[in-house]
Amino acid sequence: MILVYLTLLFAGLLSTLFTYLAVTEKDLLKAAAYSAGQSIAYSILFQVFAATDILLAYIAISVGVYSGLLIFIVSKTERFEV
Amino acid sequence: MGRRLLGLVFVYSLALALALVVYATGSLQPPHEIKRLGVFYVEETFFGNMTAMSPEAVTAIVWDYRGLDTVYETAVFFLAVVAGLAVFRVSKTPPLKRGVGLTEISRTSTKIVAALIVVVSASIALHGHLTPGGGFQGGSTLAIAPLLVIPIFSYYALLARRLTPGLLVTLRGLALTAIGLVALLPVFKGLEVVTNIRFYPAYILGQLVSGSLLLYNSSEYIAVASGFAAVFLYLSFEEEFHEEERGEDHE
Amino acid sequence: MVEFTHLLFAILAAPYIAAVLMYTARAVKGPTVPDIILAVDCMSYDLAVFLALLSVYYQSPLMIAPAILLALWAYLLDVFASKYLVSKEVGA
Amino acid sequence: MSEAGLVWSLLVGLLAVNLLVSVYGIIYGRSLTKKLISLTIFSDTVYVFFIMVGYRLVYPTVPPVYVELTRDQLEYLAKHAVDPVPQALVLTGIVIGMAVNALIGFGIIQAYRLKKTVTARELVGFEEVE
Amino acid sequence: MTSDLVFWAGVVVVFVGGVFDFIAGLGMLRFPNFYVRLHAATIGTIYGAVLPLIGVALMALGSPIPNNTFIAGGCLATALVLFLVAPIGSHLLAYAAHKARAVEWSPVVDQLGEEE
Amino acid sequence: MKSLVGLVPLTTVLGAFTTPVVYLATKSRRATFAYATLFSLSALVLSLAVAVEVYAGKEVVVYNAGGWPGPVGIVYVVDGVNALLALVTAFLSFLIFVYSYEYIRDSGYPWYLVMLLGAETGLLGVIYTGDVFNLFVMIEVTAISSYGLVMYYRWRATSIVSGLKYAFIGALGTTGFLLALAIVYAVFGSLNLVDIGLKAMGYPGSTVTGGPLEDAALAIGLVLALSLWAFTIKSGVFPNHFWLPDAHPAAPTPVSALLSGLVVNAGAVSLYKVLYLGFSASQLPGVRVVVESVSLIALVTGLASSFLGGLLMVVQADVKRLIAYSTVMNMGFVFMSIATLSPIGVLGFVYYTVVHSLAKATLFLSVGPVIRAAASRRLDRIAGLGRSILPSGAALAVSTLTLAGVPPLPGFLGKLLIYQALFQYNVAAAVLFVVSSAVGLVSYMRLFYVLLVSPPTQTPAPVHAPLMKSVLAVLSALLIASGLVFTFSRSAFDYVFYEPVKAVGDVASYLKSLSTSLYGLPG
Amino acid sequence: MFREVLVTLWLFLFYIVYTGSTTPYDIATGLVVAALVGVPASRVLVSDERKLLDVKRYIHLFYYALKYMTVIEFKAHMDVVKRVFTMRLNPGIVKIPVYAKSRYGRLLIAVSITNTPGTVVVDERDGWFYVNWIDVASTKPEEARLAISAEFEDYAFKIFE
Repeated sequence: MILVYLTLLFAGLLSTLFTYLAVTEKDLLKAAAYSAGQSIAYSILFQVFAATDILLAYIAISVGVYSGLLIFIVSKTERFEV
Repeated sequence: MGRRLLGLVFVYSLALALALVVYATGSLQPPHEIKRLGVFYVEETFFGNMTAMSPEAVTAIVWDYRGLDTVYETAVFFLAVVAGLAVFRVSKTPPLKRGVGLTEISRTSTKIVAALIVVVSASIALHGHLTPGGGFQGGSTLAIAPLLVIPIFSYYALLARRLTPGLLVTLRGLALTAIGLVALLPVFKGLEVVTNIRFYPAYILGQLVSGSLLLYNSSEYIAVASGFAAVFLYLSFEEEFHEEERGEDHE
Repeated sequence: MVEFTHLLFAILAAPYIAAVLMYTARAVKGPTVPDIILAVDCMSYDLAVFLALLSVYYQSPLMIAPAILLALWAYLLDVFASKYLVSKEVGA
Repeated sequence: MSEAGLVWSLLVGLLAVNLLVSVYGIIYGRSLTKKLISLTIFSDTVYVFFIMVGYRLVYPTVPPVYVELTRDQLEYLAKHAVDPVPQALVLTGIVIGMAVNALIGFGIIQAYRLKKTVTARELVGFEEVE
Repeated sequence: MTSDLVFWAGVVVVFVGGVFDFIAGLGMLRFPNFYVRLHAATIGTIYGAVLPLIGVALMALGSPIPNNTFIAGGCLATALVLFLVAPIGSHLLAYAAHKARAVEWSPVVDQLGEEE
Repeated sequence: MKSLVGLVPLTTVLGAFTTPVVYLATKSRRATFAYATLFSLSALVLSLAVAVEVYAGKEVVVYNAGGWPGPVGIVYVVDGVNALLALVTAFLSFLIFVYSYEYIRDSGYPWYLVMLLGAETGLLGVIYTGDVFNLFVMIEVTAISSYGLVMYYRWRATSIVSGLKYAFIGALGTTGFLLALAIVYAVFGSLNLVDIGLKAMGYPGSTVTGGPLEDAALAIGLVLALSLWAFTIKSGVFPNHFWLPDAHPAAPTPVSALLSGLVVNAGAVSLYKVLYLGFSASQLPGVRVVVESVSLIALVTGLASSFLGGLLMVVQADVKRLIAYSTVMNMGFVFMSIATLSPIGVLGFVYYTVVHSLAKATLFLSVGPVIRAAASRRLDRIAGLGRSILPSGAALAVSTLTLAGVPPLPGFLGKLLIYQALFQYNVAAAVLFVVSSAVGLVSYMRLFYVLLVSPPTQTPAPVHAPLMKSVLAVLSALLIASGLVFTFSRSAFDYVFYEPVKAVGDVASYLKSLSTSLYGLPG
Repeated sequence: MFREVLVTLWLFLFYIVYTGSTTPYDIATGLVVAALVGVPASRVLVSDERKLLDVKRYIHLFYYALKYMTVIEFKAHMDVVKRVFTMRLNPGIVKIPVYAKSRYGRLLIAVSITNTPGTVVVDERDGWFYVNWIDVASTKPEEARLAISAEFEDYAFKIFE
């Protein structure tokens, strides 16, 4: 089970790192990229939890649609958080 | 940078502290068994007495055992698109012109990739009752194709191919109506709404289609894809165009 | 035998995890947006491999389907970010 | 007390911290876009918690889907499959969350059109009606 | 016997891919600017992702998993799509970075910048 | 023939799906409105049929959606309380549809109609459902339509910004509720409300969801705390009331009526289902304490919000904002009533919710023509205008007096019931309740005086709106009639309110009587 | 007519590979989906259908893919891997002429260049590729072309022109 433990811990650490970065970053475009990174970390967790159905939807929504939406928002509003 | 690093250290130490507290209470262990209800679904979904005739327990729950949830969940997505359109509504579509787009290489590549995406997404949606996947997953995969076209060719390419927001919303409405009708039809035979196997055939020509699951999945596939396409199409109208539409709201 | 399988897969996965860690370090350091997007990209392509590896490890042929999506959506992220950097209007 | 318990506790701790950090972002984020990013992270973390409920620690863990339609598979799945219920519920939850977030995104852009800012504090002090 | 051979061939390929990926990660860390890091990223994509995917396909074909063609087919399709998509992604990022002048660097020669 | 319950929300959602198609096909305002209103009308007819079935049969109707019983599938559990609330919801929604035909005149009407149908769907689902996850989904259906409706005036910064505020806080709350559901599933292994209630009482419940429960007080406390948090947000109760006075006035007036009259009920009904039906009969040792402390918190929040709403009502200059604060106050009353966890508290909750919905919707709808005539929402500008617009003025008078609790009108009885419930619970709470409603009375009287008694500052333009006027006439007639009937005829009150609540009042026996509907009972 | 059928067949093949099974259900849905996509897409994707039928081109493509994945890539990888450790960098953007005229030929060249570590196509403009090169050996377009893309272009001509 060593791979499972390793992966869980790794993904957990990665997700916290990216969450922190996304929340504290002032450049919103970078924050959107970080939140994509956080979604990728969660994707590993979902795969380890054998939730393939979720993963198929989650990757589409979280890595793709949210990033696209956020980039659209940033492009139409402000890029930097005051 | 120094402050952020400090914050990061704080966050990780907080996580460690929480983890130690949780570990010390000893109440949290990864379960070796799943809930009785989960086992019930796994056992019944194909072989049991209360079968949905689908080897895919998740899709069986999503569209059959708890089908009502999903019908209303699609309604939530539909309402979100409609609310977005109500906020962004424009009285006319923008005039066609040549968009900015990206490089020639990416255009050529995108054409091939788009065709492959449609095939992959159809496979995901049409095998929803057999393997992981389903209408929503397939539809959101299909939506990559127009989403790629929008930045690479500019959205005028979609408008020129008659993929206007109006058409997409109509398509979405029709697909959702199909979902609603599939849920409604058993009522006319005196059964409950979203009934599956007692009304719809499980096999067609010897091939397993799991009753209404295939119908739901294929309708949802179109609905989700057109919904995403409509959302992003509305988002990509230029700001000047919205400024022209600007007006006052009267009570 | 089962123990051996665990070990084998852990060894196979280790370099990928290490690589992802290094990509993460790059994503944290930045300094520019393309750097971060590139790092996130590389991570997701690696994770596509990782997902495939996990599906062999779990001996379940059904868990392979998301890998292709990871690749495709990461590409979409690229496209959107580049379009934003090139011109202010993403859609035009 | 096992290493599995330790890993599990660490994971729960990390995810709980994610939850706290994202709530912090929602409340104290200056820009609405930042709040939206935090909101997506918050809901994603909740989904991970939900999926964790359905996990089981056996080798190999498999999704609750029949690969072959045989009775052997039934026994195999009953011993190895994860819980399908949280997956079905989270699938619903993901779609709903995405819908809400997309609507919020539309709202943010419209607010910028009207007030030329997305900073929450500047937006809130708006004028009285007529 | 053949299946074992296929499996171990897959393991070797995946392992080699892992080593290349590791080096690519190292390159991502060490290289000084974005334009150079692009090349490290290419290592990470081609020998760090496409090749291992083929290796995983071999591993799947060589192990006694039911319906292992699912995995093999999925891996090959992913490899194909990755092969088409990854270079275009790098190209677009480089194009955008150059166009937006987002990256500071001191090239030996920049014939694109000269023409603009 | 199975019961019609499952069809009620499905009808409206089908209407929502097809309305854009009808609009794009016909491009006709009249046809689109008629089409959507038709669906609302059929929901009204169906919910009336359900109510008749439940009241005549004197038993709880359990509808297994998809034919799956108990914890396997989703069930609708319709007792008298649910049937009554759903009927009121469908009735008011239908009237709001009729009213909107003359009120909504800009180009966004098809989307407006779709969202209105969506909100109605969600409310009906929230009221009927007997499954906690379905409750979450239906709350979201309501919520997302409300966000869209609040943002309907898209070129007004107020409506967009307050809609965003509402959406952020609402999304936070419902996601918290999802976390609560994760804990519910982890602890109970079930999502069926009856099953959860039985398990919390210490019974085994359905065998499909595993055996009885051991120690779970901490988890249940967490569940209840998160749910209460979410429901206070949905109902606009202190400390999460702050979005409501911004969001409700920002919407078009019929929508304000819908939001203030009906949508806020979603939180109260959910609290009633989860706290009262789910856990109040619990006999497990730790859980008892947890439930009592959570209900105390709910009582305190309700009290705080009633005071806050009452006090802030006094100082408002914007008439719609004033009415929105009165919603905060009244939802505080409703929460207090539920929090007593006694049968009479539930009676007060049901009766007061019905009366408040009718009266609040009437108040908002009657203010609509006044605002349109004066083209302003400021109290000093619209002073005295109530007199000159006749049905509007009458409806204004009736609804204000109802909410203020003036005796022959139905509001008085509601306050009396809540007072009794609180008196049994704690004397201090009852006294504070009286004080806060006295504070509210001042504001209502001010509204009454300003709109109806004080001399008009301007002569309004005549408003030609026969449908709006007839809706107002129907509503005020209904309010007066119901006040007279329920105050003076004990048997009518008993038939409509007391009997259904009596069936629910004893939660333990109610849940046990429903346990036969579950799949896989032990033994 | 041929091009519709052939594009459909290629897409069908991809469908079957991705799905990984060949039950009658897969074949039926695959054919339907591939036809639904392939028929409208073929006009966009293929301009000269005779090239699609030429077996020699497929053989070249296959041979090239094999050679590219093993020999060319390996050389390029080892080169950049060395640079990771030695940090001997000499980066720059050079312009190289491209003689291939067909869209797919240019795509193949661009993808091949970019997929080789050490070179990335940054932009393309009327017949010229601007290539980011990790080790600028020459700034003269023709010499740079010999070092970077000459081999790819040979095959591009054989396959697509």
